[in-house]
Amino acid sequence: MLQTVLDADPVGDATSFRDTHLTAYRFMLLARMLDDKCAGLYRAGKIHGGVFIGRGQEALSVSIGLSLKKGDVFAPLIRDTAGRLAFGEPVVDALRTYLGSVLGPMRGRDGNVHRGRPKEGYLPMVSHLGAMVSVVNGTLFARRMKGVTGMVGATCIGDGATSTGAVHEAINQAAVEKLPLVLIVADNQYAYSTPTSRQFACRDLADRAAGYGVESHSVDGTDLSACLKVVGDAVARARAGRGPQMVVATLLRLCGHGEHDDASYIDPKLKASPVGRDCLKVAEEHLLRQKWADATALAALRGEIVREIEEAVAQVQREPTPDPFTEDWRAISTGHLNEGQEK
Amino acid sequence: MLQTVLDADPVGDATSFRDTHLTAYRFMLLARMLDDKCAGLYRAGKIHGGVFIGRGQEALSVSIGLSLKKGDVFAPLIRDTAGRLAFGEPVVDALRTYLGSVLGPMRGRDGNVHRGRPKEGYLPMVSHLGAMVSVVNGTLFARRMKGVTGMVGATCIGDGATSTGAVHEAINQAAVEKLPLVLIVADNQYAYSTPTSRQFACRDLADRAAGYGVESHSVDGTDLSACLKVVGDAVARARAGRGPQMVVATLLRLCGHGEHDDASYIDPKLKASPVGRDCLKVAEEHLLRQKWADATALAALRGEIVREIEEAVAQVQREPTPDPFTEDWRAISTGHLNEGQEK
Amino acid sequence: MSITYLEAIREAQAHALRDDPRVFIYGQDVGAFGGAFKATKNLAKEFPGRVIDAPISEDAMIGLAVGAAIEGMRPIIEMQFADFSTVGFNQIVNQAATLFWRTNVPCPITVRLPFGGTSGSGPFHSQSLETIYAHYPGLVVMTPATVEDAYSMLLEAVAIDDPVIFCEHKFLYYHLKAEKLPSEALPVGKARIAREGRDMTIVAYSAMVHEALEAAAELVPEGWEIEVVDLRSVKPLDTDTVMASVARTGRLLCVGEAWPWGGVTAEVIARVTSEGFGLLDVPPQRLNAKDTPVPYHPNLWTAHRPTARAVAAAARKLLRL
Amino acid sequence: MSITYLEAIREAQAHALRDDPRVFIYGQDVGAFGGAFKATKNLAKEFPGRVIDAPISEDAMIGLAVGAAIEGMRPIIEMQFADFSTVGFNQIVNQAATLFWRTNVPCPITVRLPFGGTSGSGPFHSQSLETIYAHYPGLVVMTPATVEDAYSMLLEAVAIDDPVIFCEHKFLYYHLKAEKLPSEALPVGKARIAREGRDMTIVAYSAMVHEALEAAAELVPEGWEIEVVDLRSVKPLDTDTVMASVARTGRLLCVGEAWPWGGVTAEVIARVTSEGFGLLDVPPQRLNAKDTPVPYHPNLWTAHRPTARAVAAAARKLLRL
Ligand SMILES: Cc1ncc(C[n+]2csc(CCOP(=O)(O)OP(=O)(O)O)c2C)c(N)n1
Ligand SMILES: Cc1ncc(C[n+]2csc(CCOP(=O)(O)OP(=O)(O)O)c2C)c(N)n1
Ligand SMILES: [Mg+2]
Ligand SMILES: [Mg+2]
Repeated sequence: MLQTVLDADPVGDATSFRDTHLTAYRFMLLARMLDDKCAGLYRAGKIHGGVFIGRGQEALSVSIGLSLKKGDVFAPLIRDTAGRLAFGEPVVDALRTYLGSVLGPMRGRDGNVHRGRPKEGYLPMVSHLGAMVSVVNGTLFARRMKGVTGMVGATCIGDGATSTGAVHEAINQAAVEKLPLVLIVADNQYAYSTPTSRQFACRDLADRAAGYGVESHSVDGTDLSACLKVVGDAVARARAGRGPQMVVATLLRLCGHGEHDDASYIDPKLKASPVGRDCLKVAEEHLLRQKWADATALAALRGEIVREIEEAVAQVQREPTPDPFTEDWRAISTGHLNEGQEK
Repeated sequence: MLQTVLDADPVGDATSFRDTHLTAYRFMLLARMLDDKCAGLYRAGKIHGGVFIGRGQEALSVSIGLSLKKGDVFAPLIRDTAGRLAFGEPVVDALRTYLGSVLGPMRGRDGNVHRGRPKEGYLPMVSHLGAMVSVVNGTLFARRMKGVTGMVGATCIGDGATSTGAVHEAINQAAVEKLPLVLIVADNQYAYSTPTSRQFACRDLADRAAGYGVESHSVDGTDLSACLKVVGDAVARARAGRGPQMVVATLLRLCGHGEHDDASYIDPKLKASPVGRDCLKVAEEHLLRQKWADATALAALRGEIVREIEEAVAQVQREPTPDPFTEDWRAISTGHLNEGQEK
Repeated sequence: MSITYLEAIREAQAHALRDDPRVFIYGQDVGAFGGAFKATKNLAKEFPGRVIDAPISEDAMIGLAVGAAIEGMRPIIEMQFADFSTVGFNQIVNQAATLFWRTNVPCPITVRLPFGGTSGSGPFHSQSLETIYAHYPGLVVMTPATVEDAYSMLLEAVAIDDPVIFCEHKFLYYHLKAEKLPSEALPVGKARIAREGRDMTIVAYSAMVHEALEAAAELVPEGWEIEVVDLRSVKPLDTDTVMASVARTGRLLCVGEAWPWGGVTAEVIARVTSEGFGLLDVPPQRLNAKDTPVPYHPNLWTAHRPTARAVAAAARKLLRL
Repeated sequence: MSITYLEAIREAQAHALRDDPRVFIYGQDVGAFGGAFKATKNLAKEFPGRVIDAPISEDAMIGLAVGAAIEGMRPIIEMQFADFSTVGFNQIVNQAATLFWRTNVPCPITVRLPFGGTSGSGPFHSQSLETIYAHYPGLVVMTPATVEDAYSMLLEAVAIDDPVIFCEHKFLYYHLKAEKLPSEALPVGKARIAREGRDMTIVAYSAMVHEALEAAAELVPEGWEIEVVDLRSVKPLDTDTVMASVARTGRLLCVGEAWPWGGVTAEVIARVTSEGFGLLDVPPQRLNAKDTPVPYHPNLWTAHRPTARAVAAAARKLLRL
């Protein structure tokens, strides 16, 4: 069963510390297994288009989801299954979007990672990299105008997306407006096949922050404890009114760009280095070492998650897919302003 | 008479140091007076559209023009009359473009500051701020491919243009490709009416450089000696293969955004502060103090420039303006691929 | 009292700001300065905190508007010139235009585009971009030709739940005057008969309506009565009104200031001929700008765009068919 | 040997790189990886230093190409998907497209846009953007429908001195095969009669040519001979060939995969009706995608775009008029 969004305080007392880790681990595992399930469905030809998973990025991603509260804004990117779940997205929403169920938030109109529920502060990404950051700014800007305080907006980009003009304009905009934006940069060493050496020439993407006058935080993206702390702190700072926060996490994409990609171009040295650690394994070892869980408990958890996912898949596969004849083919919300070739 | 582009070595021996200053001052004065002439023609209704002048920016701008050699690339912006002249643009080219002479480089098709001669490494700006930087990159990229070495490409942007995505993408691109780009940022405190406080939130625009991994240099844009040295150094470094160089100059726009704008919004405190000094006056005082020139020589120079400009205006005003009936209305260079409503 | 097209735009914004706390304006120099064309003059003072200067970041400006719209606000974005909207293009066509269709959450933003040619403005301050926006699903594209429409359509643009590209013609800003602002208006989506006639229909929009009207007046002494249809919005495009007019006149000339390939004039002719072929007595014709960038020099500019003289010449040719 | 549309594009690039030292390729993942669709597979190895990975900076990618073109190079820019060209839009339409007209210096760049719908690709990986580019002066817009044209037109795109938007249809990448690459080709600007017929003309381009051909085949048993014109390039658009065909058939149906408002189909109809009104026996018709973003789910996608069935249905209706 999914837990609702936590009021996470990763630097609180010991019990809450343990609980946060356990919750985080559960979401990470759920995300990993849900991603794997989608990959399997894709290979079985059940999913059209592509499947994009977050293998290796779960620790970072879950930390965002857990640091946010109801009322915050979250605009995840492609590798944020864990963060989405932790923010409160039900497992079925992912499957419904991948499988095109009309009961899903995108109703078969948009697919895979392009899902969200804007009215719940959960923004569905467009594909154009970098384009979501200023949209998050807009939600924060609007809330401030409406007198809402204490909220934050978080969004994620990859090392590759840092090269887009859109990201630059948006960080600068957030800085000028001193918006409570938390921008998570997942430097996972590659943008599709392109290594960071062909993407930027600065020492570290964190060096960008000073140029905007925003605070920046670096973190080992393979280490759940570190991610919970650093992301949690960044969110807390934004919430406290210290303006935009940038978090740069270092990790390695442990999968292809999408499930069509065998990622054979990834440098084996990186895989063997600390950056190539699997954050899920690291988190698991941490749990075991801290004796917060034992092998039996983890096996039980795994079993529980398998069932949860299988049930969700079975349910969604029975759900209706869109019907072009009953579909409302209108892109404009004001009925009479629609037009088209067919009336 | 205009001098050709100098092989400027501002840190050379004393004579060349003095000569460089004298040459620079002459171009600055010429630019100031040419700008003023255009402003006058505009007010007299002889120039259509707008007039955009570089008052207050001559020291910085001339330093670029003088630091470049034949074979370099220069993409000036709106306030670069001095740099254009120093790079070798004849006075008539400015007037021909403003007055729409068909003998000018833009043949009446484009106007005012949108002029250049691409084949001579002198790129005509489009209006879209930031868009020229990557074009300069492209010229440098191409030359490197062709085996040309030792050249640089310089371009200018304002404080406002630093907020464009285009500039971000282009600096990063230059850094990744390690191109000999010199990007001059003229922080003249305003973008049209918008003060820098609404444009960026970093301490100093020079703080952007580290985020791209490029070298950066700050300079007092009101001080010709400093500009010659700092810009000259930056150009030399780029030429020597140290990759892109950023120069951030601090100054104040001593005019309206265009000649239609009375600039009443400019903070009087800024005008009274050192940043508000007129670089031309500062340079003049320097010449006199150094005894490189005396009042008589300067008056003679002024007279000479008046004559030069008046002659050029008289000449250009007699030149033909475009004739729509003989005009070649084709946007495509391959004749038969043009089409249109009228054949 | 007499009020210009530009003042009407300012008044509409003042009205919207006054009536609806969800409205705000965001754009370069729109605050204390009042905008490059003074379309927001004094509004920042009158509505503190709601008329806000933006950095030179068109992409982020539109993105911010979309985010604010999601939160229920009704932002008005001023582009300094329509030409610069190409830098915010992606956010307009892929973010704003798709939001409702994808999520069922409407996107009530208004993007004001000061557009169209004026003498001496050149290739980058003169463009007519209604076509590239109208081509995309999910956008409403308004092109008011009168002071009254500038006012009432801008109010409606802000009021409706969809993203509106509001094309306000810079040539009309100061030239066009009305006695007073309207209290009633045709709804958006309805074209207007700007002048009645029986011999030919000229379909136009924005500044070209006035060239068409002038051409129609020029043809009166020659015995011709020209009907002029002002489209008002190019998307939706009121085919019915156009066809009803063509049914009366049997002749159709479409005039647009945009480039010739695939614009409003092509769309109008395609609709009329596919849906009302039999109404036409002679081939439909169109008149657009030339297929080059908009030239700087006035000599070239007046030859590049359709003028009343060119419209009258095209009309005469068509009347003789 | 059999060669796909995609391989033809790869071969054309290899050919251009081999023959002309001024050619280089720049785009995301085009280097060692060989591109998202493998259109540049092995080229980086074969042509060291000339097939270069770009950062995710579409604006700067085009800007760089323009600068290189000024210096006499002939860059090919690969957009990963046509949809992402909206982020480089400004540099294409305002920098590349205006250069020659403004300065008399040509701008020989080729921008490859993998475009058009495929099943499951959704609103941001399926767009057909030929219209927004064709609308601007200064660009050539090619839309090859066959393996042979993909090859020869890409060679010509690189060879000509003007900026070319090369729309290569992703749906055709693997589906379409030919026996061998052509050594001769129609010049760009000439349309092709893809199938001869006497009863009706269907004008189409890119993937829609194949839907039209399939529809034509479907109508043979019903006794109809449909002529299919493949436009090949939509700008310039070969009105003469279209009109000659309509002169033979008297009936015109235009089919495009792009959105309905103001695209290729409108332009074709506007031209034929204004220049060849008398050739038409019945009203011209057109068939486009629906006026919404391109849907993700295959059920919706196949209803959104014109298919052979839809084309045949529209044709039947027109034949009955
Ligand atoms: C503007 C734009 N250009 C190109 C693409 C195609 N694209 C999709 S994901 C991707 C790589 C992204 O890399 P990165 O930002 O590092 O994120 P990661 O996949 O590594 O998580 C590219 C090039 C896109 N979506 N948007
Ligand atoms: C993309 C874009 N947006 C808006 C404009 C309109 N515009 C022209 S100049 C200018 C201000 C530029 O300020 P800055 O970059 O500081 O240069 P300065 O005028 O101070 O020299 C603006 C907003 C433009 N030319 N391009
Ligand atoms: Mg990455
Ligand atoms: Mg400035």
